[in-house]
Amino acid sequence: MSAARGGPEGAWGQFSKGVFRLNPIFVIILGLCPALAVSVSVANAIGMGAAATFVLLGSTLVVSSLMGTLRRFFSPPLYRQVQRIRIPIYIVVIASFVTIVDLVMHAWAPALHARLGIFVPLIVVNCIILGRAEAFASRHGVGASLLDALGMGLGFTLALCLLSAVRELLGAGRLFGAPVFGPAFRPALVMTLAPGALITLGLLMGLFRYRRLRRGDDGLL
Amino acid sequence: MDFFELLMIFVGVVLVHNFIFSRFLGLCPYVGVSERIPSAMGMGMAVIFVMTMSSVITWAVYEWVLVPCGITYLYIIAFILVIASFVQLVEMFLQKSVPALYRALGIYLPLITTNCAVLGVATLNRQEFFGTPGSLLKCVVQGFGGGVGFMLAMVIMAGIRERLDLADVPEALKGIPIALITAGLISMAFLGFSGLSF
Amino acid sequence: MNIILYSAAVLGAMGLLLGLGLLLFARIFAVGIDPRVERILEALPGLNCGVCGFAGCAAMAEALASGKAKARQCAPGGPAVVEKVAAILGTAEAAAEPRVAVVRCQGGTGESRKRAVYGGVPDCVSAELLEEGVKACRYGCLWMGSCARACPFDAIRMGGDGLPRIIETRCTACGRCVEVCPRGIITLVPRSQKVYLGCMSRDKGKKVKELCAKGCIACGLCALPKVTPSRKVVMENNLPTFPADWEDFGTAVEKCPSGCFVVRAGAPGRG
Amino acid sequence: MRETLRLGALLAAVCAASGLALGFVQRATQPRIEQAAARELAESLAVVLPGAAGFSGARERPLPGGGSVTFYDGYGADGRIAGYALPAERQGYQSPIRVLVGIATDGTVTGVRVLSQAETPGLGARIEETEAGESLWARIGLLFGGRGGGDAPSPRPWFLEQYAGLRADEIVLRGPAESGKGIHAVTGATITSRALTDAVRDAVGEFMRAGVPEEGRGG
Repeated sequence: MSAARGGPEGAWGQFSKGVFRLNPIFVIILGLCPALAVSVSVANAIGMGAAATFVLLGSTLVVSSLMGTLRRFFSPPLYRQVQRIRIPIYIVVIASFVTIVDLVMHAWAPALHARLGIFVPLIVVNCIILGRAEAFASRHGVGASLLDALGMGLGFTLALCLLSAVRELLGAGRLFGAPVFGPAFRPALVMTLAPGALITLGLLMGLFRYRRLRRGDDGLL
Repeated sequence: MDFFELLMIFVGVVLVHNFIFSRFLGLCPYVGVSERIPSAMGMGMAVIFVMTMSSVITWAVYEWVLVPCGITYLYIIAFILVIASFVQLVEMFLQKSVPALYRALGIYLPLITTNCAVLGVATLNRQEFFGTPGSLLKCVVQGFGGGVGFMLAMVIMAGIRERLDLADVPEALKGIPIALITAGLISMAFLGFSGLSF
Repeated sequence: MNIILYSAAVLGAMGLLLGLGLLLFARIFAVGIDPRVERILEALPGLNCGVCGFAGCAAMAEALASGKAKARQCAPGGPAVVEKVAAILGTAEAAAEPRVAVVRCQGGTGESRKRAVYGGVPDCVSAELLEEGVKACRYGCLWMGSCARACPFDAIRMGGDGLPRIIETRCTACGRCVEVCPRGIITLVPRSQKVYLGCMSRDKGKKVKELCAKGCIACGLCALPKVTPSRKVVMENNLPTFPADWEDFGTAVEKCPSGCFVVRAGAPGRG
Repeated sequence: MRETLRLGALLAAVCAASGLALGFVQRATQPRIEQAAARELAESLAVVLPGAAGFSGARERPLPGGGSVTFYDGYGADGRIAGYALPAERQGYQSPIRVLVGIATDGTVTGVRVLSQAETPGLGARIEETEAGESLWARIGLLFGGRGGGDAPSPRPWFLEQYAGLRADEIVLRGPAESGKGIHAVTGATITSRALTDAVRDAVGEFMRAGVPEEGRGG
């Protein structure tokens, strides 16, 4: 990502950091639960990624504007008092957006809603969203927060797709539900089961860190 | 509500569908805190307590508040609000009145509010048990079993990870990646329980 | 229509009830915590995700304040948190006092009983993994010399009795030997520290007697005020612990039945 | 004390506002959810009772073994009863499997459709699997305007087809390779196959033991 266009703080930097430098799953290592559970097929992964991104965008919009207006209209000591209950407020806002996604998906995409099952409500406790709301949205303007949220959401979805592509190809010999290798291919069923998910994610994470270590950036964790 | 069915639920949730190894719930703290056995035990006990209690509370909120008012679609917000406040109240209470227990167990409580396992078990209870006869007892068993399964996974993992630091793991895989791969192998072993039915 | 009113009413009531409950509880059960920890806690993202290995942000804040953790372990916080925490703690990795490595075990091949004949890979880490190696004592040095091989400055030589010797003039306290030793026997102490304990065994006295002639039998004699008037020695799981600036160690060293205390030859101003 | 009240009020306000917003969202989506459910039901009824033209609303009926069952009447083109459809449910490997079973008046199964299941993809989920369907490359070919290669035969769920034409006592689970009459399990998913088979057999058996329900001329 060339830093020329606006540098890491510029618009492009804000957006692109979510995808590579600070990819939520491979680098910050948050939101593993849905990532492993849903990445059985690329279709599910895109569904979950879209849902999480929508919630991320919605909640960062509300959090950054709410905190922005509170900071402007409340006197500093009052604002510090509000800081004490900032986490419950974020939780309520995020939970509302998750309920909206739950209802909308239930109405317009019942098949996907049935397949994602309990992981739609679990977006609420997905640490990426609460993390970005707390670490970024509450401290920056609406514009920057939305870009950051979009970047993070896209990073999350891409990571999910990468993970689910590997698992669906090896585990069921299919991609988007359509067989790829023809009848002779014997799929490794373990990939669609739990162990496959954990091992694939571990290896992919190792790959990402190997790439970063070779580029001299010290592996964070 | 015969004992046999409860036992089936308990064994099912501890071994066959372990919350970590096959349902992928509660992985964030699992990856972080399972480095040493004492901290894994402490975390495990705290999770058992919170999951059992939150199964009861979420059942109560759902059946006594949401259903009569006909707004069961708000279950996500209601559950997370109730669980978060319950955990915070318990943490404050422990920190003040039972410091010894707080150091052993209480410090893990904040970790549990944002833990997928607790909200996960509440949502699973709602999906599978709410509305059926004797649902409260089933929810409690599922919550307790989930916690026991979580602790079992934590302690096994901590035992292995203590030895893992001594093994020479390739530089890129050190830390969390190797922990995930190890967890994958353990979960393969747990697959052995899937045929378990009596 | 009433679903909307009900939703707003029930959620509003829950918010009020739980909010007030929490805030009142916070007042009743207020527990004073060190202001520095509080400021660090505010700098951390407050996510309680546990990825740093600590049990939530409060535990991480305390660890940071007491220097047991590095800010970069907080992955979600990223560089922003690292700067803020460093600013609060004011530690830009302050140049610590020069240090040196010491071997906290005197159980050589002569003093310590063997438990098995070890024919495996001559390396401490492998020995440790293979049912804790050749030595009966589970805490003592395994004589395989991994530290000597790991030392980039050739400051460690394996002695005839199997124990590593630290050549203090060459030691730069890089910590390689500390990392490689599977039992953490080698540690870095400030060069001004005159004495250190040559034993790591947390076993009870009776068991240590059977295993090693030089082992600490946790008699607690060195901790007695009569022997150490400054009371700087405290017994903790069968081993004496003491700060680096312990001065009145003369009588303790003499009186110790197994002669566990080692007085460093190179320590300046030896008493 | 004032501060506590103020913060409590702020939290309550945020919660009430979100409750209000969600109420409106719920009112907007509720009809669509019911509509989708109704459409799903109608579709399932048509699949399990192919011969029937019209269906009655849900009807309730006590069972000899206790409890009751809701079921639907299926009417032929001539208005006479052509068969019944009844839901059945059984815990599968990792999720409850809900099915709809169509029965002719003489008790033979006319069709089975899975309403919902979340079994392991690639294993348990294959109870709903249709023939392979066209491969990815064929689909990409279609994408870029390739000839459609004739529309592939509408893919049929091979496992569920086995139930058609069997009476309750004939529904017995066989190994995937075993010969003879009965239901051949999906390889590697015996638990799911057995759950489904038991659910269908018990539902049909119990329903038929209660005799043919009296003629209830529904909608």
